[in-house]
Amino acid sequence: MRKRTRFALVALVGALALVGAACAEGGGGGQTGPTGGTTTGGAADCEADPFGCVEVGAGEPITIGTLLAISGAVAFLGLDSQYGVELAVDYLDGAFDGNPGQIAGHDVQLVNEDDGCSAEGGQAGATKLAADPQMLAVIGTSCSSAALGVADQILADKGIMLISPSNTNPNLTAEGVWTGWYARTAHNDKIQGAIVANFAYDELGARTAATINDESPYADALAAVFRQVFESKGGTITAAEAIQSSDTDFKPLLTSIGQQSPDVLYFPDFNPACALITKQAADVPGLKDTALIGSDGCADPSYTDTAGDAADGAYISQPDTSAFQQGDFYQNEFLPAYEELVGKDPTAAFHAHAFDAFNILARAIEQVAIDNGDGSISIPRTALKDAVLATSGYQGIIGTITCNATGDCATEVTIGIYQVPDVPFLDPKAKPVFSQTLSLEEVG
Amino acid sequence: MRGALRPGARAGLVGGAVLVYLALVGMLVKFEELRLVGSQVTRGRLLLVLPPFAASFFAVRPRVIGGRVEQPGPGVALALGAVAGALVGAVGSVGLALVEAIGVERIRPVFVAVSPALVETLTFGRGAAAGAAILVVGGAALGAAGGIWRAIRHGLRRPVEVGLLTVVTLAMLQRIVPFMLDELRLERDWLYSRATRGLTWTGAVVVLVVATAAAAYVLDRRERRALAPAAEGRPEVRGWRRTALVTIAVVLAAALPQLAGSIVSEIMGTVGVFLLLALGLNIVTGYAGMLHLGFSAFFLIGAYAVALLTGANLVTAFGLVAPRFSADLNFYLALVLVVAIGAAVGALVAAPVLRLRGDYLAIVTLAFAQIAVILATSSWLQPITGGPQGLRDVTKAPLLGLEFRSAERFYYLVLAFCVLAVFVSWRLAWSRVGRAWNAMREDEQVADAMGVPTGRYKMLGFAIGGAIGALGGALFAVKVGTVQPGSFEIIQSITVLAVVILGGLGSVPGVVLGALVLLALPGLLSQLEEFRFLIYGAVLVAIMILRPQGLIPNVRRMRELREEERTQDAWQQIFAARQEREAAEEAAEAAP
Amino acid sequence: MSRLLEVSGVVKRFGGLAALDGLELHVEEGEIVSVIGPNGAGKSTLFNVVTGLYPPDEGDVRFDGRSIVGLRPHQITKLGIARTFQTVHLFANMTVLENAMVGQHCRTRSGVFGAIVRPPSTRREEERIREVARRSLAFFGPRLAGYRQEQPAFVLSYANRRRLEIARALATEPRLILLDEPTAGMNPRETLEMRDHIVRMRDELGLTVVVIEHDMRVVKGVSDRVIACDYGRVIAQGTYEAVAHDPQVIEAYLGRRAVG
Amino acid sequence: MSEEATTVRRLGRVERLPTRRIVLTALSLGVGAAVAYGSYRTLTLPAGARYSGSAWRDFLVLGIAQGAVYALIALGYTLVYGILRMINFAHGEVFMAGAFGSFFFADAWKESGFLDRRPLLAVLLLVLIAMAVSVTVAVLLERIAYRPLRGAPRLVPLITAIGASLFLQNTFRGLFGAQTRGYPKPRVLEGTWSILGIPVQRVQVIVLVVAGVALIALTLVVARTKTGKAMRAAAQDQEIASLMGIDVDRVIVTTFVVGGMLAGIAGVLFALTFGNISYFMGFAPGITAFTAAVLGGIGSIAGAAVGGLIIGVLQSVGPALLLTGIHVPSPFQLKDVVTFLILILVLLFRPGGILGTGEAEKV
Repeated sequence: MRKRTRFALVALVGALALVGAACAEGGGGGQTGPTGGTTTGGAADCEADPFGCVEVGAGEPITIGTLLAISGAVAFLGLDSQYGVELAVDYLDGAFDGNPGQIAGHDVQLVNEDDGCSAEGGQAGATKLAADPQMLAVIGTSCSSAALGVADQILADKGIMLISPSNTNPNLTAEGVWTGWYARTAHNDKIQGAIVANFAYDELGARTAATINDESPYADALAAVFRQVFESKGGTITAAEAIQSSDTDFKPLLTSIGQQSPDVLYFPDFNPACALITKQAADVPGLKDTALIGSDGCADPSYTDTAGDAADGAYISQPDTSAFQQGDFYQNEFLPAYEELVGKDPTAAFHAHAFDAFNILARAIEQVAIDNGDGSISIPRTALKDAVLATSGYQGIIGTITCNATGDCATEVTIGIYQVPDVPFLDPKAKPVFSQTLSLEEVG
Repeated sequence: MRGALRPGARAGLVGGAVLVYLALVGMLVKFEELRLVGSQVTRGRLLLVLPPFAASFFAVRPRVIGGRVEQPGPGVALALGAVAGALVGAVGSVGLALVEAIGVERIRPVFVAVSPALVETLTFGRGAAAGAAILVVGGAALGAAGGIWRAIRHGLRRPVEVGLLTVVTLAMLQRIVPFMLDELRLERDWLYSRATRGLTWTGAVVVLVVATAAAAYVLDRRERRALAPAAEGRPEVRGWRRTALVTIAVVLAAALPQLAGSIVSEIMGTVGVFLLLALGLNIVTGYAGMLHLGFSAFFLIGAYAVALLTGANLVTAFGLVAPRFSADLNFYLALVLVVAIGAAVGALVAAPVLRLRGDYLAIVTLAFAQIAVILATSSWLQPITGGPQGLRDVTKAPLLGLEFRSAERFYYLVLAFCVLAVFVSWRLAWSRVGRAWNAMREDEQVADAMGVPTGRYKMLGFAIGGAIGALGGALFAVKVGTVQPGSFEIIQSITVLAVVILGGLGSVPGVVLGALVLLALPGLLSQLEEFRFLIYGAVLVAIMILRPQGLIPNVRRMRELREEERTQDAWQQIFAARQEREAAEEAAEAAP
Repeated sequence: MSRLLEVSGVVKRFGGLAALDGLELHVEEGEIVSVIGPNGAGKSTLFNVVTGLYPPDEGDVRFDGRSIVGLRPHQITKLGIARTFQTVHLFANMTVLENAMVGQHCRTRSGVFGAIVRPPSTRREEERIREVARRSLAFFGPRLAGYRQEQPAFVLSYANRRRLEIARALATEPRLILLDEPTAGMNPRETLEMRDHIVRMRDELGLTVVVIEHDMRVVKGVSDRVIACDYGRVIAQGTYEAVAHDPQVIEAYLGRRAVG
Repeated sequence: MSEEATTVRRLGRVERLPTRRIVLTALSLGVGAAVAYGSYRTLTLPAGARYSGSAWRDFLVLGIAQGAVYALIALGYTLVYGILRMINFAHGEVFMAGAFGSFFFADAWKESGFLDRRPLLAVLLLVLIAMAVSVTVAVLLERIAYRPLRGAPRLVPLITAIGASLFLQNTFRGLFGAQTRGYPKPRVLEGTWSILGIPVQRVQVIVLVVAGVALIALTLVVARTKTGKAMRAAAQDQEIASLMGIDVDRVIVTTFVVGGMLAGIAGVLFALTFGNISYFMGFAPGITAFTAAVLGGIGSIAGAAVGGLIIGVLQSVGPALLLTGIHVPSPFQLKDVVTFLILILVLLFRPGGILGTGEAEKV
């Protein structure tokens, strides 16, 4: 009884606050709202922009959202990207010193939402972010399923740019599906799938291959692309298996795949499944001579921790960032800062993509922000979107970033195939055994 | 004196443990950033202040000593509180000392949250020794405050508590309320600062004063009414008031999207979908008494059925394609089919397992849900279900040229069906069918012997529950526009069950409230970010312990409860009488 | 008079133990029959077999000339056999009136559609259910009348629970009612009252009554015929006097001589 | 005969035929045929596509080892259920806690070389540590989340269990981070031993031995000791047990302690077998183990063991045997479907589980 009353009271007070607010408006209030703020330089731009401008008053922060998978089974993926964004904010002033920098003379306020790694999570989170009139852009989502047809559409309807560090599903930037307000620094699965198939067929000389994907849309799509390219090159797929990512016991499955002794086994999954497949495959006689290839989802230290010696000689496909790692920024500055912030090595491979995504966004804001002269700025939404999509030749951690017409910013992707133990997550100076650069046009 | 301070010591140690927990789990640092009032009051600081204050508050709680309730006096309260608070600080300091001694970099590989930032937070940037001193002294001060606070007369304390709670709540809702005000075209800069996004000091003070005053008024009135003899003619007044309340509720529900904007509409859309599910489950578990752990299966069936019947596309790595089997029906026509499918599947699943006792039925239903999800994901059915990537482009339920695309519009669609489902549930409850279910829940064998065909009624329960659940699934598909197996994991079944039990098994208003609490609250409090589920879990435990019968128990159980109270009263009377007698005897003995 | 209930050669075993071992008995229409016997004689098992809770292993049970073996309990109730239980089994959280209303379930038919739409026919039927339930409760005079009807069953006194159980059975509008120790746990006054009620069931309601009873005053007072059982068989039947003086019955009650 | 006919007519919709029996018979025949057909097709696949005998043997050994771990977890469910009639949904987290607790020691000892130098002692210590952590969590769980609800409606503790499960998962995520971690293994345990001429993974041997010892110890404790008697008494009827002078609260705590110990052992064994841990690891095995407990007959210790083994074997042998031959793509993805279908079938014919008592309710 007591509690119910308290709830009722809270509601009542809320209502009173509304009334109070209404009175304040009637009385003029005496404070200036930014919506009525004067714009000098940017008036024309803002009026021309169908979605108008975001007005950031003097001393107010720029609001940028994140929509990443920060809870549940995939928290390792989303939190990793979120740390990338936080580090980018920190680095705006040119140093990882724990003091956040500024964009166009304003602080950055991050608003973090959870995409739940699901369509409904993406919808709920995007709706919340989109309701904020100050929301300029969103870094997200972690999972393609949260963006596709859900978050991308909701944010596009409000003229809010969505830039994903880790969506790799081809559909997001496909003709007719792309919303126009979506960009990503993650590589399209089409490229990774194709390069792995090239490596397997041309480099290893494999003619038969099997795939194992888990129930994530990411794995499903990547495995499908691999199979298609491999078959189109003349190879044979001996098995296209699927697993649940929560499974731990893959022996029977591997034994059944081993019946055909394929030349290559490709498993674009996440850990621990990747590691367990690798480890258990070592005990399957039929897979003795089979080359094991994991994808970037596997590329974190727990892969080798779990798989142990069995991982030796296994291949991992992931973005080839060696060229930039030699520039030492990633090794000497970024990673130490990451460990300082998180207390751990990166848990996934997309923190760098998130860092770059934030930076191309920050650059675009700097470009289009209109200084009103009184410390306030106006940021036209459409112009911001166009500026992001016009990014060209930006040197990020992940490579040169040039966005194409449908929002794929990792257009020329260099995927490296690394061989354990010579992998970036163990040895930052690791060199790939095979590296290929493909553009989206080339893979069709 | 040592004995007297014992509750303080105990509460202090528990409070200290809580403080250490909050630090280790990472909340203290993570929550630092969000500013609640001005730039001084942050979520993290509030969290830091809370343990000593709460510890002493509990340490000073009234105790039953020798059958009498004893409230410590102000002096004792102060001492007890200070001890408790200082202990909380001391435990924190010990932790801090340990961290200093071992070194952050050596602890961090184990406890990831022990970071320089945490040390910085706990030492207030002033070094370990000063930090420890601040923790202990500050803790003692806060504890003393907490103790005194508890000693203040209830009538004064309560309203202020309500006021403070209101301020914190409004501050936590900083990403919702300001936008609501914006959408209502109300001035909000006096209340919420644009720079910090939290409440302004002016706003906080105004809210505190207004809320406190309002609470004082309401509490006072209620107390007075409770003391006054029941006035005549009140039943009519009640009836009138009830009508008014219902009218207000209806108007509010109808105007909600206009008043509260898209976030609240979105959340209410989710609440609505889950409410449908919960109402379906309520029939199976609440009315008919069969524990169902896999209700999300109906959710899945409804969603996939509507997607396939209304021409959704499969998502593949190479673009969108049509599923192997699909139809392109009108949504409302499809809905009839979906409901029929839900009912049929419900009955079919029930048929073979009718003889199973409660917990076995539970595991079978759980298995049923697992099977449904795995099949939807499987490569085997991928040509139909789309496998992991699912289906998209689900219909937006066009009705007379109107599409339910936006959160605000969808709210009305789901509201309509919820009202329908509530009506159906309510009608069923007070009918011959509902009576039969009830009898079955009470005692299955006796119900059978009294002429209730229990097998048929079990199937009927499953069928109707399944139909309503599938309806929920269909609306979910419309809402999200995409159907993926990941949306129908076991956790959804558990959430729905939690809604029903939390609200009160078998009670329709309870289920509605349960859905609001369990689904709207986490949505509203997205400030909790990655700690959402941690706090959600804790709240779930707390609510069930405090109100095991559910938020609004159903009428029948309410009776049971009153009875308990009556027996308790009786016990108290007996107890009091015995005490009196004993006291008299003692007095008699003492007399020469 | 015709034979309303006929139990022939019924065997019911639990594990190796035969609770009913070729039991033969019959009940005439309009009769009040008492079944007596020591504990474990198979009396309650007989009721459970007749009402379909246990299927018999052998033998036949005929009601009104038809075999009812294999029917579910609710089907048997619908045919016109109602019962009470040895230990009271009420729907504790339902009101007294609702308990009785459940008894009418088998005589009514409105379903889900009726419940939701509530057409006039359903409303009439609901009215009738209520009416019959009230009438059944009224059988016990003021005991279960008035405000009590809105109380949940679990607040009732023990004797009233017994009465309510009988009222619930009466509400099924049976032809044959099986009462399993209706006076167990009642005080002498209540017991006498119950004795009168049993007689009234036949005289006023025209029911056939089979009653399991230990209280010999009741047995003597109500029975047209007494059947004594032991070890799952009938050991004696006839008038009270005859059965009460049957040596086998006396032995069954007073204990058997230990072997040797 | 004519009388029969009139009865049927008068009963109207009422069925006289034992529908249930017919349905069950039809169902069992259908399933039996499907199983036979699927197995037949699998076993007669062309030579290239067929599984070799050693493959089947491996499936079986693996299934048994996996099943032993399930059995240990299932015992925790069964014990608590036996006494409190409550599904302890948070038991999977108790298991996870044990694995996590021992991880840091295992990791440090791997670094220091202790794990490889004295593998037996190290594993023993790890098991003890895991047991300690799991027991602590289990006892706290009982004290905070369940005890206040003694006597509440039966479903209420189920919800607190779910809440506690979420809380524990996220606590561990907050404390130790979100990522999966590799659990080190003593070098001695790499590779296989030959047992009766069958090569068996060394870890699996350890798992079987430890699980067997734990099961026997538990059985002895429950059967022979005073505590065990008190537990059995409380499982029969708490009220009567307390009238007989048994401190039911203490018995319940003991139950949680025992369940926690078994979960701790299972945690280490699981981590050693699969070499990794994460805060999410308790959920899936928890559900499977619960299924195993029900399959075996919940409340029965031997039932949990049997159920665990059956589920383990079903999961590893079932899909290959039943589905490969009929060309269902990705049969192993459907292993839970196979498992659960078999569970449902078993319950249809033995509603109390394989070793469960029928527990006929008396009127």
